[in-house]
Amino acid sequence: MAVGREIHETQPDNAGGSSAPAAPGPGRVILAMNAITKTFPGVRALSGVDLTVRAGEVAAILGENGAGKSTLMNILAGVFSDYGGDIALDGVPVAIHSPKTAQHLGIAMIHQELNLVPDMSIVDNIFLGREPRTPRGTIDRKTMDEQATRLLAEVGLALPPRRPVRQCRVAEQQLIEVAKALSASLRVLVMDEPTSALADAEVRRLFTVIRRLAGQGVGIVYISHRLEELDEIADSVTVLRDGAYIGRREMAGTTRAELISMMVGRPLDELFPRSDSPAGPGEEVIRVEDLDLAGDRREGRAALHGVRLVARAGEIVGLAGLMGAGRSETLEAIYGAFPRRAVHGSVRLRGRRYQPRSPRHAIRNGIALVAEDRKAQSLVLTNSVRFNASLAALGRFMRRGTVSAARERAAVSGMVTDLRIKTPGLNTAVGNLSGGNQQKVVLAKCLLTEPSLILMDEPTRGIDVGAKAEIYQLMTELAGRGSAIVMVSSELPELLAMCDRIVVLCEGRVTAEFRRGEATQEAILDAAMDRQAVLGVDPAAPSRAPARREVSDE
Amino acid sequence: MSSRTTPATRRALAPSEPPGGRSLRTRLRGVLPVLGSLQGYIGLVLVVVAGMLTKGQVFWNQQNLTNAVGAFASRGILAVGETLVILTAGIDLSVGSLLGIASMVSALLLVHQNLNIYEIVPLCMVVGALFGLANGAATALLRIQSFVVTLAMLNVVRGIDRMLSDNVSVGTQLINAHGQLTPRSAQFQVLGTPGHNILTGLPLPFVGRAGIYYPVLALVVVVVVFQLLLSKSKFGRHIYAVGGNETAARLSGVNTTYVKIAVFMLAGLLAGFAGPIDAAYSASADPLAGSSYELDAIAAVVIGGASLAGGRGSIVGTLVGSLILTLLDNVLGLNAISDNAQLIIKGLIVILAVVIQRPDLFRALGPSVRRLGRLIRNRADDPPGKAEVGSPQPQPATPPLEESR
Amino acid sequence: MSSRTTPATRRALAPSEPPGGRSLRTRLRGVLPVLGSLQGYIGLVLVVVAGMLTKGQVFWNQQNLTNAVGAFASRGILAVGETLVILTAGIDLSVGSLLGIASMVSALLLVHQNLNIYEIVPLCMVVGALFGLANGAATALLRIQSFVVTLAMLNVVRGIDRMLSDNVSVGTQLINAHGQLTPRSAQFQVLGTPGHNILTGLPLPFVGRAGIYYPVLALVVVVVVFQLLLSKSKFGRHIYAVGGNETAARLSGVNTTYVKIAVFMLAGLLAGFAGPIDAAYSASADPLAGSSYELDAIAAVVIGGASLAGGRGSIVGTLVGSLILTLLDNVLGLNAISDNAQLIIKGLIVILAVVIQRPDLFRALGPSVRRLGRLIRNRADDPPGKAEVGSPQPQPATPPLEESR
Amino acid sequence: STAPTSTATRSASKSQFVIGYSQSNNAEPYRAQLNIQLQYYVKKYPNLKLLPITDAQQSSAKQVSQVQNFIAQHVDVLIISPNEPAPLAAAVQQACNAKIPVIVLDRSVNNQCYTSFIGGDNVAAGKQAGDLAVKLLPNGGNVVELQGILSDQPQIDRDKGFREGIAANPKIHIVAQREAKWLKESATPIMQQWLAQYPKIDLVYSENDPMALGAYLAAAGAKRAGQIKFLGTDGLAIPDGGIRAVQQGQMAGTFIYPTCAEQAAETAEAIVTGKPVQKTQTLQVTPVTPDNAASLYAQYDDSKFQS
Ligand SMILES: Nc1ncnc2c1ncn2[C@@H]1O[C@H](COP(=O)(O)OP(=O)(O)OP(=O)(O)O)[C@@H](O)[C@H]1O
Ligand SMILES: Nc1ncnc2c1ncn2[C@@H]1O[C@H](COP(=O)(O)OP(=O)(O)OP(=O)(O)O)[C@@H](O)[C@H]1O
Ligand SMILES: [Mg+2]
Ligand SMILES: [Mg+2]
Repeated sequence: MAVGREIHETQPDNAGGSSAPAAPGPGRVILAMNAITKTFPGVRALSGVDLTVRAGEVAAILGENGAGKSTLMNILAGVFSDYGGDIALDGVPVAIHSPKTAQHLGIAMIHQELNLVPDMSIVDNIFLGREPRTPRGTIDRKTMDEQATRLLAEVGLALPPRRPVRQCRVAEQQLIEVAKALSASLRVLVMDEPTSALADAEVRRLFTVIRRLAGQGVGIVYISHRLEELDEIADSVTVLRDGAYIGRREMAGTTRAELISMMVGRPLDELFPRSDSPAGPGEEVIRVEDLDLAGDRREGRAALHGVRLVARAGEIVGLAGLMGAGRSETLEAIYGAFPRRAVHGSVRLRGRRYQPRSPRHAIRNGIALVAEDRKAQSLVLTNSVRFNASLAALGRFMRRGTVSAARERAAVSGMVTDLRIKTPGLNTAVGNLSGGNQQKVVLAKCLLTEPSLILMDEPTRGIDVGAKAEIYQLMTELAGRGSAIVMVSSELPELLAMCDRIVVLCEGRVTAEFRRGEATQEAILDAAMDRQAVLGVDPAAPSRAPARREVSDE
Repeated sequence: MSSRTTPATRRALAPSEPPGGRSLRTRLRGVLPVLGSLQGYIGLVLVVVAGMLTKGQVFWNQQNLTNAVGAFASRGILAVGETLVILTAGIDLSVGSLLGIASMVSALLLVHQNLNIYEIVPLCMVVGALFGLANGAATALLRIQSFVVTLAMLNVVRGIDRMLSDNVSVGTQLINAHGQLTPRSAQFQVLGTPGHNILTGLPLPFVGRAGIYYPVLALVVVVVVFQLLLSKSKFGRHIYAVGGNETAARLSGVNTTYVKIAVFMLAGLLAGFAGPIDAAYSASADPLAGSSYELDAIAAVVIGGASLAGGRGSIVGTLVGSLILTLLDNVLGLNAISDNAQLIIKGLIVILAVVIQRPDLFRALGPSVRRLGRLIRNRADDPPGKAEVGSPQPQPATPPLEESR
Repeated sequence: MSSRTTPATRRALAPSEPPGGRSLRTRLRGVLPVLGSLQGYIGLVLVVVAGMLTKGQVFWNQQNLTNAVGAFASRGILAVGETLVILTAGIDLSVGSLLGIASMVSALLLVHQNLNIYEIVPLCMVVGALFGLANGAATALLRIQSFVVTLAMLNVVRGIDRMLSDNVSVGTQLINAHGQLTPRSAQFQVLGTPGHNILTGLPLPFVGRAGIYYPVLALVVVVVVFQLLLSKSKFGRHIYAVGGNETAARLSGVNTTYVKIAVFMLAGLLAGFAGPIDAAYSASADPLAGSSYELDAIAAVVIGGASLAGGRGSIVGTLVGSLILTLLDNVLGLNAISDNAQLIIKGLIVILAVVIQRPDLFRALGPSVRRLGRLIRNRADDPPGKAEVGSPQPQPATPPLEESR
Repeated sequence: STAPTSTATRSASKSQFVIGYSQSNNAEPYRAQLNIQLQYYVKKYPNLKLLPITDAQQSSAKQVSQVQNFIAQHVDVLIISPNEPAPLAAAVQQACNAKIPVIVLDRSVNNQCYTSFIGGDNVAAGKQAGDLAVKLLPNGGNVVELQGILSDQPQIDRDKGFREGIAANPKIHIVAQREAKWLKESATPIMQQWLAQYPKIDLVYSENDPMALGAYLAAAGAKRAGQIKFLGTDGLAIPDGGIRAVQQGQMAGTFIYPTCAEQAAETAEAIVTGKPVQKTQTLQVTPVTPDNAASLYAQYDDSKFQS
């Protein structure tokens, strides 16, 4: 790889003349963005933001949802061509009109939302837009395959390069995006929440990649809402709030509290409000036993083998595991998202036998799901906030056979206020909201169905600390009122702080269950990686285990 | 289950609802911009202005407009059904054939069974709906692309139609022994034979004692009913959701299979409803009636602002699209433009009408035009740059993310 | 897409790969499943078998097959261009009209300018490409839905065509003073007049000394060239990317505007190429030539397995779709089925052909059929119940998440 | 040429002869009736068998391959109503090459190898309409003309003939003409526009009956049918056809354009039995007026052919 090839032939330190507070950093200034402004119709997304990145530095950007982080980086990557302000690369002013220009300048960006072509293979996606060619002018498949295999190995994936992306899991896709960024001759790499879909092991792997790139002199811009990650990987932090530049700090010697107060504008003390539930768990809301799910590679669906899970009223149960462990599948199977014939086992809902039939049936029975992939599974992006938020609960707003706009508006605007969804109005298209605010719309949609059992798959994915605190608060409240919550999260601290019990999955099997207080990060990780226990036997054998029972009420 | 209100919702439900209902102005704002914005009507307005300028009196009189709209009414009704299908990201190429078979069935029922129109019209609707059901089932259950399903259905239905009629058109003006129209046949005429109006006795607003031309009324009623269905009912929401993101719709509890089957059934039902109108209009059912009407219907839908990718569009938009097409025809015809020139002009004007409707017109045409646009807007509006803030309808997201097909 | 190989296949392929290049068998494996799987060919095989069973000798002889394919060749060529457009999630309704105007231009150039075919064909391709450019520009730059753009273009071009020809068809068989065809006119015949073959002297494999019918050859060459373009070139990858996920393509540095304009230009170019073939086939250019060919072309594309939502399909698939359509016509015609019955049968068989190609056919038809399927498979395969594990071809994901339109 | 001899030799060994008929377009009522009549008349000859009639649906390309199918099946006689003259020339040539005698019905082909051509004369049909118009409008007047698809040969010929006919009275003016594509439902709105624009229209000439009836509906709707005379063409004896319309006073006249079915069957029989046939048979166009409408309807009544 030609990564960082040219670094040592360019100008000395500070040639960029950045207006940001000059601070000791690892190298010369490689990227300087000055007084960047950007307005969308009706929204001022950025007003005079500065950003400086040095060679070999990991510069984090921090800000609440909708602060303008992605917009700033999209400008750098050429997504938006009409903006105000200057950008200099290695001290040379550049005008970036298109993703192509950005690519030529050695800027690569991993976008907040996955941007792969599902029907194309991994290798085709990695080289999309820069396919190597043979002297005859045809694309050079051999070179592509070789390089792709290497790039995938670099990010820790052992996938065959010719597999269609559609068949890859979300986390794998995220890492493919990273591999794709690596294939350019890099000067600046922007990562917009690359870890939001990754579990701990993959995050480690990503950090290794980041450190190696930084070592080669690449400037890295890192956006994340997981503050603990910043401690570990970032050299400096630039904070934005409401599209304005708030300040820049070196990571060393800056406290988390300080960053949070810069970001939110006020100190924020209690991130995890939940202590032991005072009343103790109530009656059983759901009991899942021997849940089997036939895997389906074509749909990127993992198999489940005899999963058992119990959640009581007032309880928050966590599901932990590595990517592909089957956490999402467990939730979706209970929710009835899979064809009935793929699911076997016994489910009891509030003591009664329950056959997961369809999402519609689930909603009617007071079950709600916050799905993992908001763009693909939860939102109609071109439609409005109001439309999306009320979609699952329209029945509640009926009056004389029609949907009462007034009731609907009142309910949704209540949600917008409560969840602090930052939107210009109820009729704004959801696609125009920032990622975190989109996630909040998904939450609003679920809550409006008034569920008694809430299945949450990475509910705080892409959500800022302030909003996270609000969501934790909300979950606590919901549990306090007698809802049962089953939550999947790849952030162990979140699970440890929020859950009464944590069930650990590995390869579609439950490998451990911890009560609150018993669980530690290490114990959970151990159980999550307990592949030996699962794979000690022939991996194919259990899938044909005769213990399968058909749930039938037909 | 109703006891499970979250704290958040309960806090919200009560306060912001206005006490006495909304004002007329608010209501108007709610109705007019169904197309996304008033811009959607520009194309129509331009056509009307062109008609008034070139043929003033001849164009802008009730008779001419009735004739023009009446000629298109059956296709306009098809377009309403087509809108539903297109909103779910499907397409129905069979509506023209369905209209054809319904028109044939209506004529045969009149001629051979001597039924009255209150029997004929519902029966035709049932016929249309049954074929629509077959379309929907093949699309939603067998999961074949609707283009293929309905293209096949187009041929199948046309074949049946031609077999039924033995390739000969069936006249609906039946003469009895005294050389006069039979009563049932005379009754059938009010379904659309030019000059036969309904409610002729009453002093009606706008149309006076001349009465109302049934095809126009039928179109208006269908438009109103289905616009309300789309905007007010749960089912309407579900249609938009299925077209916008089927997975999300399913996970939100929408029965996507049902919705998809239902839209095809409704499209068939409406084609069945339009069939007798077409038969009455021509005073006969031709075995080829309705051929290529589907293209007119689809054109009306997309000119009306709907996206073939699903999830975006409205019935009022389709009405506007229909009116643009039919009035354009009328204006060009009244101006005695030659047939070949008409083809060319019509094509160009349709493009123009669609371009004009684009909300980001100025942006799309590049910076130079944008600068011009800014100049104009600065003069017209007070505060520049807040164009969309107050607009009551969601402006569909466009430039970077949207795909135009 | 030959690139869609699952790990399973590759594992199977890799070790057996001989050092000095791939064996014929491997190569064949690489070529045949372009449709996603061999299943894609079932429909075609069934039609051929039906032809052989009912009309053995009459059906399966070179002359009949040449006639059948030759009659469809110009539409097949249109379908290739249409495939490119559909792969980018667009649609081109104007190809029929473009073929029409190209056929008219070719006849006029022959009659009035007395050009030879080496001048006529390229000129027609330029004409087609220019109109295609206009389609592409309006779609990609003005961002109007391609359905609207090309529907308008359909009319505009037809109008120009009819004006050019003054509504009279132009014959291409010009007689000189001695009552014989002019040399240029005789030369023009080889472009497609039935019975006029090229390379007639040579002892060719399969066809013998009878020579090759140019339309068939042209179709084959176009298919090969464009299949290679799609699978081997950078541009081909970009076409799939634009259709599969336009945003992703753009963010990866693909010039999506260029790709979209280019596919429309190529579709126009191919229509221009097909025009003279049509004119020669008919020995005249009709001002209405090519009307509704676009529907046949689109049908061939979708029957060939492409998705109108873009990103999925192949030229070989389109060829298979074309062959299904034309041979079906041929078989029904040879069996002297009445027309109306043909319409019905054809519609049903097209549905059947598409259903058969569905990889998850057994799943879609419900458990009962599935049980039957399992029974059959259990007899055929060795280990029961592991149907999917070893299946060599990736079955495109379908049921719950995918949207069929 | 060679055709009669070759079939004559065949006739010795055969008791039944197969006829293939390639129709350009079943959908037009005129052609639908032609099909019915041909089936009727062929049945009268026990030694003839008619294969199912093929419908080219107005596509020359389709018709070429249908003709090729008949050739592949070695029919004994090929009857063809070509969609267009030029395109079918090569197909007819292929039939000739295969020694199949060809009868061309109604429209000509650009090829002389056929055995017999049977057809009406469209110019004559137009001319007779023009003559009738002159008779109906002795003081001259305003005429509007509804045309079929502009590039169709019958359209071109009927238009030509009509203009020749009305040239006899220079006070007759064609004030407007439009393409209504042979379709009833297209004619109605065009006529409505003309009624709005021209306060005085004396006669509508329509190149087929459905368009004339569509125009009549428009005029009747505007209560002006009484002031306008309608002339059509085709004169089909079906309940929905032109003769009935004349009988009922809706139209002032139409012209029976002969279907040629009877002659075609006769000629086919002659060919297979080796009798001599005329190379060209042009049939007369019969004017229909209120006086003779009833009797003509009885004579041509479509229902008698259905059995
Ligand atoms: N295409 C767009 N059209 C209109 N407004 C937009 C668009 N993209 C972003 N915005 C607005 O710009 C603002 C900044 O959004 P941005 O996506 O940059 O936030 P962010 O800091 O990345 O937030 P998050 O942490 O939630 O990802 C938000 O108010 C958002 O609504
Ligand atoms: N392209 C996609 N579109 C929609 N859903 C997808 C897509 N890819 C994967 N999924 C869904 O995401 C889920 C798998 O998620 P992923 O691969 O991220 O695993 P994970 O969430 O990390 O692990 P776990 O299965 O333990 O939750 C499956 O339910 C699958 O159906
Ligand atoms: Mg963001
Ligand atoms: Mg998951």
